[in-house]
Amino acid sequence: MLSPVEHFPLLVVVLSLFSAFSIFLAGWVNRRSCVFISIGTLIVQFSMAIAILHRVLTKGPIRYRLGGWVPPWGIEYVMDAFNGYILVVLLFLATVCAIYSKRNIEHELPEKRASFHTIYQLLITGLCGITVTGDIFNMYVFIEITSLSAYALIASRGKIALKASFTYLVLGSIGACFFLLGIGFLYAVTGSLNMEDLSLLLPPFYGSRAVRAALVFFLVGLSIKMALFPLHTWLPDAHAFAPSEVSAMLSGIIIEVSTYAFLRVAFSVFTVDFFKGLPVFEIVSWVSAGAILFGSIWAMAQTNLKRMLAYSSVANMGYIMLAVGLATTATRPPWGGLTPAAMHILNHALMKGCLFLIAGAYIYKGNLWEIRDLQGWGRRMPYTSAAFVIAALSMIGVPPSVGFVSKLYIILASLETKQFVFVGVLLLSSLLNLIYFWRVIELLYMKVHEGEHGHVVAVPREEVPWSMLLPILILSSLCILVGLLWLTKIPIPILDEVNAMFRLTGGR
Amino acid sequence: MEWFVAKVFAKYNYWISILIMLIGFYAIIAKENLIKKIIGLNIFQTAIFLFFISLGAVKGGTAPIVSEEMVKKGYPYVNPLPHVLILTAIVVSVATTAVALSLIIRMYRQYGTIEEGEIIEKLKEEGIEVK
Amino acid sequence: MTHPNPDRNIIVETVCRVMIPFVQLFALYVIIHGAGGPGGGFQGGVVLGSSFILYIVAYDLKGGKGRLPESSRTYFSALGLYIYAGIGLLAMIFSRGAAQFLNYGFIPFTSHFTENRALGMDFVEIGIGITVMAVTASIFFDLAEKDEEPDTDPKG
Amino acid sequence: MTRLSFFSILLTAVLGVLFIYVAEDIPALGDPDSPPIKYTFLFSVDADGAEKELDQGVLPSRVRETLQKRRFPPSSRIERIPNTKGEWVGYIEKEEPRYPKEEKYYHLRLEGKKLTVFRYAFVVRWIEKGLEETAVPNMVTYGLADYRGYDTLGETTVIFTAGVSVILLLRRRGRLS
Repeated sequence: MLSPVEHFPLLVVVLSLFSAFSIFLAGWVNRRSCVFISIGTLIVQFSMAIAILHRVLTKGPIRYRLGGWVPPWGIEYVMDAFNGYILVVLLFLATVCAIYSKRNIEHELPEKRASFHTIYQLLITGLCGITVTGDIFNMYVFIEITSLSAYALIASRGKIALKASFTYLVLGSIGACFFLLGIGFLYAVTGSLNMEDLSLLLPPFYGSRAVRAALVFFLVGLSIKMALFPLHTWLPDAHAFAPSEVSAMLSGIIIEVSTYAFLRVAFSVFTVDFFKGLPVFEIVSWVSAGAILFGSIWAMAQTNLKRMLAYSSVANMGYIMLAVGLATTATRPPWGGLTPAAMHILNHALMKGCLFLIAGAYIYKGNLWEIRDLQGWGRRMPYTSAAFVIAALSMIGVPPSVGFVSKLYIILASLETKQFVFVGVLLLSSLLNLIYFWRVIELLYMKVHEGEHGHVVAVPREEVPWSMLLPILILSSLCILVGLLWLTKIPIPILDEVNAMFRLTGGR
Repeated sequence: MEWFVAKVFAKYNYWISILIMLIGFYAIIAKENLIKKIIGLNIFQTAIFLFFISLGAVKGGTAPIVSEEMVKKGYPYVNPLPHVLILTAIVVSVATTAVALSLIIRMYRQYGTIEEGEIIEKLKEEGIEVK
Repeated sequence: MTHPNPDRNIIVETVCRVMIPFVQLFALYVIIHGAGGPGGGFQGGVVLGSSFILYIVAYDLKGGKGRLPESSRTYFSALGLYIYAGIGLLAMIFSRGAAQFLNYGFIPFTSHFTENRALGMDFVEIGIGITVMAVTASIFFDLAEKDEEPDTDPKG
Repeated sequence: MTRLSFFSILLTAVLGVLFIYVAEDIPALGDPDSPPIKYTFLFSVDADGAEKELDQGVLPSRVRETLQKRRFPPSSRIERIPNTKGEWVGYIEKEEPRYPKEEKYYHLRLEGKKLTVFRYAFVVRWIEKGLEETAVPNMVTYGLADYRGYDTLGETTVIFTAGVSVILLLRRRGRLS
């Protein structure tokens, strides 16, 4: 007999699937109901995710055998601390973006609400599926659901977004094909598809060329999906010209879930023992250091606010992957192992989600795409702009904020491994962050002068509707609160459990 | 010669599929025409499917449908798992192609061309820099 | 018989008129016989969808849309998935949470556990067939539609 | 244009070299004993006296310890395959309602002075027991809709996603656009 919580990992996925078809049909009858179904489902899913995380932390992992078949003969869902954590982050940001999308989509795509919300739910289905699954081919299928819905959502605004989405489609399909090839090589060598089973069967084949090539294909394929530096070319346009809640989801969750997929494959299938003597993680960390500098410098050169944020996402993927690259060598708690990487996944979701939603708010109110257009809007939209300041300071890394905590942990990890170059890179990137965010903040609060005599114009206050303001305020306040929470080290045990599971700290 | 038979000829399925794969991969990167890019993508995916399917082949194998007759004659079944996986992957590839084609149609309506370079030039005229 | 549209060809139309019912019959055969022989929901669904495409090729888009209007495409594409996921959930409901999703054996179609599995699979194949049919037809209809007016979306 | 073709030839060549590098480990076409269709190599140990123990249905302690160390499930029963020179099947216990509690899992084989342990590919069960477990004769169908039924749900979702995406991108008229 399974307890109800044990069904939750499945229900999280299937519920949003049902919700997707229901929205599709509801859109046929009444367009207005779509967004409410979507938000309702997401809230239920979010509470389920919290229940799952609680259960996983108290009683150990959940294994759910689909169709009743014991793995390796059937497909299995495995929920452990890492999954549970990612699932909570993902559903939280998805809920917030869904609330935001109510008014924004009415404004931007009034005709296409039903299909937009259907695909949004399908996107959530795919993301949850990637997160909970314990079978590598199942992961491929869900990666494809996620990517297809992301292509459509990016292109939904038309015009230049079409080109951006097409580039993403071509690169993303190559990435998915590489993933499939990796699965093919592993299957040719071991004859299995279940992740845990693969990790048991692989040790005799660690020296095998096919297995090493499979790792290369997984790494390259997922690097395209997560926009790691030399393969990031699809990202800036796609993030800049998508509807804002989709940009927030893309930047805050979709590329992070690809990172999760890579971590899952690397540590659950190949395991730490495989990487002994292979310079994979050194290469990853040096490439990521390049990504941080490249992303920060290009962000400075941008005139379009959302493009600037997009390049900043490239830099932030660099932070996450740098932390991943240090994960096998830095082993001392509390910063050892995957802790900084997992931490920055949440932190980046909060900060970048907030910033993209704010950029969307400016576009909603005044069609302001360029940074120079923002002059003086700080007084017109006081709450939104205050939230922007908080999130930007957090990106720069001002003490109690989330950005500070993750930078601190990554620096501590690189100090432990004696990689002082990375410390320099992180500090330099903070400086660059300061430059390009300060430019925007300065313009926002600059007084608007008009005419020859330079009269200061009194500006009327025009805020965005509350259903858009609320998500922005929630995210920006969480930027501080979660930072304080990290500093108290209360949530660190979750990540310690992740490290213990992957045998990254202690026990070695 | 024996080396050739054991290492190369015994795996001719693999060599053929990687040859097709490389043709597709080249087409995806080198072609300017968007439709040709998608055709290249399809060739690439199909080559991967071939690779998978040929993994499941068994010498003298018969179709994976249980039948007493074939078992009595001593024919083994071919591996049904690659078939299962590739049915899924084919559907994924069809879906990707459908979305890509609809994007191309929208772009054609917008810019009147499906050459990548011309689209980028038109965007530059509008003052938008695209990679 | 004269046609209002000079592009239409009487030979093609007549051949298709004869062929389409057989194509559809064959598609249904492929869906239903997925369990016993080569075939299944996808293959049958695609053949069924292609019969509508054949109709459009022979006649015109408008006529094809008359045969499979937007409303039925919408309902069918969601219906197939409802059947599939619903069968999966039924297994959980009938066993009061003891069985997992898609564990068809626990759905009491008959008293035999393995027979239930086979029947569950048949229903699932039918569900797949319906969705694939509706979606292939829908994709083709949308791609084939001619639209001359340029996009009028907002800046970006 | 020339720069682009040079770049693409370079990338294609890199990919090609990677494939040639891998070729050695790919099983030959139609090999009936290859890992995907038959079994995967796990490890091999010294065989002195193992044959007797195995014939009595007891797993030699060296094998048992190695299995435990590599976190494989313990074998519940050993059975000699008739008409062979020293090949055994190891069964493990599993929990599946209404199905036999035992399943074929390990293959042990005497090769000279070594005892080699293999793990059966999971397709073996699909091929041998699929008909009695699912009452459907087509292996691809029961693999697709039953053993890996969840992948197929995902696949149907993929095509549904494509349909809705095309509606979102192209449809101008009608109630959903």
